Amino acid sequence: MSEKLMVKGTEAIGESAIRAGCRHYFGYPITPQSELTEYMARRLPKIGGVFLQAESEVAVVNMLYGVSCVGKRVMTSTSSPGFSLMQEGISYMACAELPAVFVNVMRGGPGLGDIQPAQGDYFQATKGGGHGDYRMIVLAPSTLQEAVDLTYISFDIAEKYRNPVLILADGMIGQMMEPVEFPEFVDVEKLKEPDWILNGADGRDPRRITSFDIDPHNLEKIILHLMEKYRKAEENEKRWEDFMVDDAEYLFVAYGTMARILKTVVKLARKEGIKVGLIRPITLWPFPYERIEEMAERVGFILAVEMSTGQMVEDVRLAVKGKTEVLFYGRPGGVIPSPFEVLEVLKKYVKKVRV
Amino acid sequence: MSEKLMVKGTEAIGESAIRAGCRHYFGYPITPQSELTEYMARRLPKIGGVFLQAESEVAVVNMLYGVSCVGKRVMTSTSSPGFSLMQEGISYMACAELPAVFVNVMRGGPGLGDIQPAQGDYFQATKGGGHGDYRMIVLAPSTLQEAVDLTYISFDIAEKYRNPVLILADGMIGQMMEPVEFPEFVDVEKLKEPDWILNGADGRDPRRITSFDIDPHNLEKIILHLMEKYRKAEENEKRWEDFMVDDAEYLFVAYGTMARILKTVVKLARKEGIKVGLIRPITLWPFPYERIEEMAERVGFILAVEMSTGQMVEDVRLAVKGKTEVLFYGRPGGVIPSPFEVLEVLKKYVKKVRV
Amino acid sequence: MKTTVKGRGYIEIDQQRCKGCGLCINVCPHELIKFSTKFNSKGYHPAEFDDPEGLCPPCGFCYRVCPDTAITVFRIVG
Amino acid sequence: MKTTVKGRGYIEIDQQRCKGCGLCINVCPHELIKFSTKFNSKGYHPAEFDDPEGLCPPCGFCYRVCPDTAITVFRIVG
Amino acid sequence: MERSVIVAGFGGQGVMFLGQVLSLAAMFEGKHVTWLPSYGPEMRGGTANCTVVISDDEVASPVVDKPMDIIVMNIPSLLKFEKIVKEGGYIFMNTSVIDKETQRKDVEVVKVEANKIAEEIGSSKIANMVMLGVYVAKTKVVKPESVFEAIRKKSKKEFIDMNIEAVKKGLEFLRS
Amino acid sequence: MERSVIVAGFGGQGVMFLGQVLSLAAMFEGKHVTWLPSYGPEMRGGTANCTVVISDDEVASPVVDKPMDIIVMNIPSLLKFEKIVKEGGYIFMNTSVIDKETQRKDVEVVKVEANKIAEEIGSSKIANMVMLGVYVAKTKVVKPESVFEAIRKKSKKEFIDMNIEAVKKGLEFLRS
Amino acid sequence: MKNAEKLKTVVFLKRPESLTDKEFTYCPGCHHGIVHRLVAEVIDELKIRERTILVAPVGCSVFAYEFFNVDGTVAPHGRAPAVATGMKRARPDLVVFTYQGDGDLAAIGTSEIIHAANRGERITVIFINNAVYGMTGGQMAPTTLIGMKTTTSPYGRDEKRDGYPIHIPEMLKEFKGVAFLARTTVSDPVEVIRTKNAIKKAFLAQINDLGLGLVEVLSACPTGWGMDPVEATRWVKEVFSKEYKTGVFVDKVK
Amino acid sequence: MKNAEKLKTVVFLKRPESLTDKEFTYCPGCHHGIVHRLVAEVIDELKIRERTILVAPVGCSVFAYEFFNVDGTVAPHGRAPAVATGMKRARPDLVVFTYQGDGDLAAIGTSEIIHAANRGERITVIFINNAVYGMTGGQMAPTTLIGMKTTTSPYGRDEKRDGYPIHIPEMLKEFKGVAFLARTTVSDPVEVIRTKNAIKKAFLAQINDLGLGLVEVLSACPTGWGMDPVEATRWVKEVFSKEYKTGVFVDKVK
Ligand SMILES: Cc1ncc(C[n+]2csc(CCOP(=O)(O)OP(=O)(O)O)c2C)c(N)n1
Ligand SMILES: Cc1ncc(C[n+]2csc(CCOP(=O)(O)OP(=O)(O)O)c2C)c(N)n1
Ligand code: SF4
Ligand code: SF4
Ligand code: SF4
Ligand code: SF4
Ligand code: SF4
Ligand code: SF4
Ligand SMILES: [Mg+2]
Ligand SMILES: [Mg+2]
Repeated sequence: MSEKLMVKGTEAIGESAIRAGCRHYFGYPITPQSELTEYMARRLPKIGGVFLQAESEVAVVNMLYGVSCVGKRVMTSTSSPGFSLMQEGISYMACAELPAVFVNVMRGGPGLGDIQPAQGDYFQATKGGGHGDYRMIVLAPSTLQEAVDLTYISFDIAEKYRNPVLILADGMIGQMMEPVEFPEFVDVEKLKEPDWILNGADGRDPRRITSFDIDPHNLEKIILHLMEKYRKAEENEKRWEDFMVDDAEYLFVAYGTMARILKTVVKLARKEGIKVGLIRPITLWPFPYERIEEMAERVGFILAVEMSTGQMVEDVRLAVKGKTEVLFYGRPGGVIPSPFEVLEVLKKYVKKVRV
Repeated sequence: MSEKLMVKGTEAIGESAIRAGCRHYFGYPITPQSELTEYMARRLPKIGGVFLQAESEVAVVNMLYGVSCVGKRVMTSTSSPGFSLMQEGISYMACAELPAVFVNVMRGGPGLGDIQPAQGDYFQATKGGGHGDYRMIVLAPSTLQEAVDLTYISFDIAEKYRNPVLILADGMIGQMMEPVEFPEFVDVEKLKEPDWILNGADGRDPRRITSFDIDPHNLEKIILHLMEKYRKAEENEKRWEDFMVDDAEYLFVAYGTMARILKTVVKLARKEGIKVGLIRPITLWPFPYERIEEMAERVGFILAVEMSTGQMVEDVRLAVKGKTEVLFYGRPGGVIPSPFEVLEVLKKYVKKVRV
Repeated sequence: MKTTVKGRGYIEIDQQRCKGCGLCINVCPHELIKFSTKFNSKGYHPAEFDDPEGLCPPCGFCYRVCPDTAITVFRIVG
Repeated sequence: MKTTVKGRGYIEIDQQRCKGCGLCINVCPHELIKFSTKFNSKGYHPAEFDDPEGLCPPCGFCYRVCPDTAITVFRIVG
Repeated sequence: MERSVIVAGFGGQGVMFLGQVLSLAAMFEGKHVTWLPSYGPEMRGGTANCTVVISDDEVASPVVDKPMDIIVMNIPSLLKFEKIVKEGGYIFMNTSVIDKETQRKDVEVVKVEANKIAEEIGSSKIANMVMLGVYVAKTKVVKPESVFEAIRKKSKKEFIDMNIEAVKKGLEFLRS
Repeated sequence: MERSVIVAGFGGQGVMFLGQVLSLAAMFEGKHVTWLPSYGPEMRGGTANCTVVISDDEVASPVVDKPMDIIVMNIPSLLKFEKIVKEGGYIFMNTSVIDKETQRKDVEVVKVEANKIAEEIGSSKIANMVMLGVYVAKTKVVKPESVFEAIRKKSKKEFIDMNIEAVKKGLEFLRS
Repeated sequence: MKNAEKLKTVVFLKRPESLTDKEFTYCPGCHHGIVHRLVAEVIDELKIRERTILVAPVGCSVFAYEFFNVDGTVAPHGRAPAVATGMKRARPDLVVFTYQGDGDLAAIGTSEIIHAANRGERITVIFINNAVYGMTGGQMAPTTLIGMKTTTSPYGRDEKRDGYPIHIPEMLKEFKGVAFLARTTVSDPVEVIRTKNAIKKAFLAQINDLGLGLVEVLSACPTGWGMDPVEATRWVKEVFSKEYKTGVFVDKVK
Repeated sequence: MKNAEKLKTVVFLKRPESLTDKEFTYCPGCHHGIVHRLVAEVIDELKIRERTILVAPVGCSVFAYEFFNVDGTVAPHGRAPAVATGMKRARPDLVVFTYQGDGDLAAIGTSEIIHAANRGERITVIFINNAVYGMTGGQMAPTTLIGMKTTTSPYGRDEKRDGYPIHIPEMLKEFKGVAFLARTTVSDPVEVIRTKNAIKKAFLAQINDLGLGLVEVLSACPTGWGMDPVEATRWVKEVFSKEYKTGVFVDKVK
């Protein structure tokens, strides 16, 4: 770890990727992530990396496919509508087992929506916006330091599981500045080349990377192999943060920017004598079902709060299995709930329960 | 209703759409739905309709956007990878409140996958493959007669909610022939033009159809309006079939082709003394949660069966809320489980429970 | 300001619409437009018509290049 | 079939690879290829080389147009 | 009662048509029936096939792992499908094209020189209808009249008579 | 302790830079701090603004509905943000550009002829640093030394001295 | 002109009817505004306002449908020609035009404009080439000049890495479906009038059922270029239009 | 030639090394097979097999990577040039080629090929124009001739509805990033050799770091056209190549 720097979220992610050994970035401008693309445009040529602005997001995802085939660390970032255009390609990459890191800096949607921070792409990220049986591993930072840290490990995770990884941020994380410390530079020369890449059939049989098998029984095997990997990811990769949950009588569940705001609410509420805690999923897929289920057995209710009309709350319900009441509060379209607003909601529900 | 005809699934859907007053079809070939595109290419020019093969699925969805703006009934069909490419456009249409009918004849995936019947696009269809807070209304036929009937009403539903509707079929429904009866022709001349369409600001203020509002508070209003519509759809549009559930001690849940196969399993099982029933969701969104919850209180377990690695089963779990055990059996990648295979699985679980 | 109207034309500049881009100033062949010293509500120094000698023909150049349709051109017919 | 090899060449046709498309037959300037009456395992009537007079130069035309790389062309050097 | 058959052969041999006529005949008799083709690039230069399931009850699965019968019109089809016929099932094979024997001992084999018979009527193109006649005669899944009606419905006018003629030859075949 | 300020003005007035220097100063003092800009097309020909939150504790929300302070550099910014300042908060306004009064009676208004002061040092471009000096002197959210250090870090070399000079003028402003 | 008011006057040139009252949200000196006005003038003159539909793009002109006094929508980025195709096929009696930037039309929407042109869709396309992505903050566009610095080509556009400035009319001119095709500027009053004439013909190509009409307007983006408006306008004339030659490429209208 | 076996013989022409043993899955008489062989011969002759990567498309040649004895992948429909771009940018030492049909390249993949060409990607593109979508059952392609009947133009392609046959090399020939560009056929042995030479140059364009190389091969699809192979091959010569003129459009290789 080095000195603290005050940087923008998009740039924090970019610099962290570079330190993780990513030397290939393909992008297309879209607010509120364009600064990440711009950062890479400035930085990569200086360090012998490859930066290319593609003609579209559809081209971008396929360029990532190409780079990943030849075994290099590669990344892109985009925002909601652009991410929708990448879904076909992501489905292909997942099936072909190609690692890569995607960043979706979510904005208000659906449609062209607006450009303010939102969390309406949770379903798309976690349930598969593309076709077929696959998953992305989804990491959701709530501070810039965490954005740095998660970006740094995202490449390892992608390679470990040979699967696309998504950093799911929002316009707030993307645009704000905050002090961060960056990790050390990975020595790119020392990164091991995987043994499955396409680098020329020299002294070995040709290799084929594909997402295709005309025989359904073979395709089924491929998919079951993916599922086996996903099962392992579920075992090993679940991450979350507990915040003041030990004595909690009520529980918030929220991620990213929303969770950050809820920490204030937790403190405010406790000042008013309401013992509320927060579980903040850091991996949205795999989702920390078990931890939430444990908590469900001990709290009066769970209040999921999202900057959307309610998507993660379904995973909370799946976790809870009816063991406690699951409530929801959300503001879609780029409106950011204020701490006081959420506090009022909490108090209203607490009152109901206490009655 | 007219005489029975033996027709292919793709053509059954096409003819039914025409009878429902659809005179605009835009498509792009992809197995196993190309015959629907071909059917429309033959039929529409003969009846003064518009058929156009677009340059891509991305173009297709935007052509639908255009037709819908000017207030005409319009349809397309595609299969899994093609549907992924339409996600951005669908998100735009949902936000701009543009009705249209989409058909996804699912094949094995992810990626290029194969072309055999599968059900791996459930999440994409029901949770929103595109970005932001929106839904499609999703209808899943399990026989050709039902494909005809659901297609016929899908245009009304789309217009009633001003929202895209999806007919979610699979390669089997698309490719097979079966006897069907077609409904009467709607008189296209008599279809009422909606009052929100773009047809020239003649003697009135200009109209704007948009999915965009730079002010998040306005965008939030738009989204809350969508949610209000979705709430109404949840109230009014839930459809499902009960099959031998009255005395059921165990319950299957399955849709489409899979449900069709399970009917045989139900009969086979009952011959062996296992009282099992089937609930077949016909609308996948809105999903008949309440009906399944009711049943959950009365059965030993629920076995969800899908031609995927398990997607609808999450909705079943959400419905059940821990009230009974939810089990899953599935074959992904285009493999179609046989009745005997599923019967064995059922028997295995029944044995466990009875022990 | 005089009443001579040799050019037989004049223009009006909508001070609120104008964004002070200066394109009209740059293009006026008779140099009859200049920036105002005042700010408008958007915070710009809008363009002002200043034709004390009534030279404006009116050629309409300013209108044609104005990106904000802030200019209306009049012909004097009386 | 004779041993004269005026043309100083001959070809071999892989009967299993051949799909009986007839392109080689159509293109052979000496008409030395014809369809077999037999089916191969794919169910096609494959092409057969039939050069009783040893006319094949070999020009290689058949090889060049064969879409299934079923043809190998030999030169007689002995 | 539910009976399933896979009809397979080259693209040009009319196996899809055979299956469709059979299905239509069943429909006319008020039976439940499904017809399912093979599709996609496997057809490229290869064999085509379809599966017909006829039942008194709703047909659960148009896909059949183990058909009761197969009608095979060429060697690749025989090789592909002989393995999956149900024990005690039937293999109808067109011996005008197939000069091989099946490996299966536990099924009944019905050999028909269909092309030859068809040519006698006028064209080897209606070998498929000859096979259909034989099939119907042997299995009795549908009545001959229903088949004729189906042909009248599905055939181009100029071929109706010839097709019916071919089916009739097939119907008689077993008796001869 | 948590204090929030919105800095707003035209694109060219250096409001983003002001906010960043302030944030950096806070970081040097070991405080938690966030800086959040307005972004997107609203900037087209309009105003730019940023929000800085400085806190002893982790900053929950970089978005602030009701800031304690606003620093406004032009009329549109005053009109837009005067409505949301907290009761008892502060409005710092650059009266070189703003010839209007605020409607708010429940806040303290600090008027600075920042352009004029800046021009005295050399350029109206550093009016932003004058405002920063005034702001720091008034609120004491950070120490002047930290601001100087931040300027040394963020400025182009040739501007460091001038910027520090401007802040100093601002710091002195209230005393005069 | 205080005293002039006493004289009898007629309005010679004024804001066209086909614009709403709303003020443009463009930066000072942005040529989008000039082209908006020209399009509106043409619509006025052709008397088609009541049956014209605008398909706005994603780009700085995303708000265009608030400025034109006609029915309108916003297409997804790059897809306006597909949206317009749908509209026109379903309602051939309407006049449909798209208004697109160079990122929109020449990058993400390449396929849509090419195939609309190839099909000869009866639509009119106003194509604003300002060499950058204005809306998103001045990134490189496919039309950016070699060596030009943008936020994503901070060391100048490098032809080997980023390719060459793309010439849309030159690419489309052989397409039989195209009925009018021109490149113009609005960098001085004469060019403004030429542009207006071109736009008129691009509408007539549609109205007379001849095929697709497209006008590329080389436009200043002072903000994206980091120039003041006058400088930017001059740059269009002196530099920009050297790479992109103005002229009429196809004219089947008359 | 039984007795010939006693004579001393040498192999004159045989299956190239750069093909695997796997039999092609194409229909009888499909020209895909001929072009496969030519590409393999070129790879053999240039001795680049060990560093060549194939990007196969979605189309009948989706299986191509099983036939070539080189590393390979299948790109999403139309996106092969983008996939190849990624590969080549990351590993400029590899030789990357795409093999694409006309549906793939000239319809859904229009944008990707145009921008790869415009950037002058150092990749080689083999473009099989067979006037239809072979794989999906003979639908109309952007290259289908006017009047030609396909499953989606059952009454013949109508230029007003469906547009005109699209000419890719004519469209790309002005692009500075393109280093070799030709259209050929394989409808007779001489044309086959021409095609091979063109393919070789298209690879050399890449190997010599000159830019993108593309060869469009007018190919027979007997199945899609409903013709027998000999008839289809003749049709290429007599009809198809009248609309699409063969020739070399750009040659910077020598
Ligand atoms: C799918 C998608 N990708 C990216 C964007 C972000 N975006 C908005 S406008 C724009 C570019 C606009 O540039 P241009 O078309 O040249 O128009 P200008 O602003 O220059 O007039 C981009 C990339 C988007 N809205 N949607
Ligand atoms: C996104 C997407 N759309 C459609 C398809 C279906 N598809 C497969 S191949 C093909 C067209 C192939 O035609 P062409 O590229 O001309 O190749 P050919 O088969 O003629 O060689 C299509 C549309 C697909 N796989 N993916
Ligand atoms: S009309 Fe001509 S002369 Fe008059 S002010 Fe405008 S530009 Fe100047
Ligand atoms: S051209 Fe228009 S906006 Fe620009 S200064 Fe002149 S009047 Fe104002
Ligand atoms: S080599 Fe030439 S002459 Fe010999 S068989 Fe082939 S085509 Fe005929
Ligand atoms: S060209 Fe090849 S495949 Fe065709 S008939 Fe001749 S040998 Fe057989
Ligand atoms: S950024 Fe450029 S194109 Fe956009 S409004 Fe400003 S000047 Fe015009
Ligand atoms: S369908 Fe056409 S392109 Fe495809 S393999 Fe058959 S002949 Fe070749
Ligand atoms: Mg632009
Ligand atoms: Mg093709």
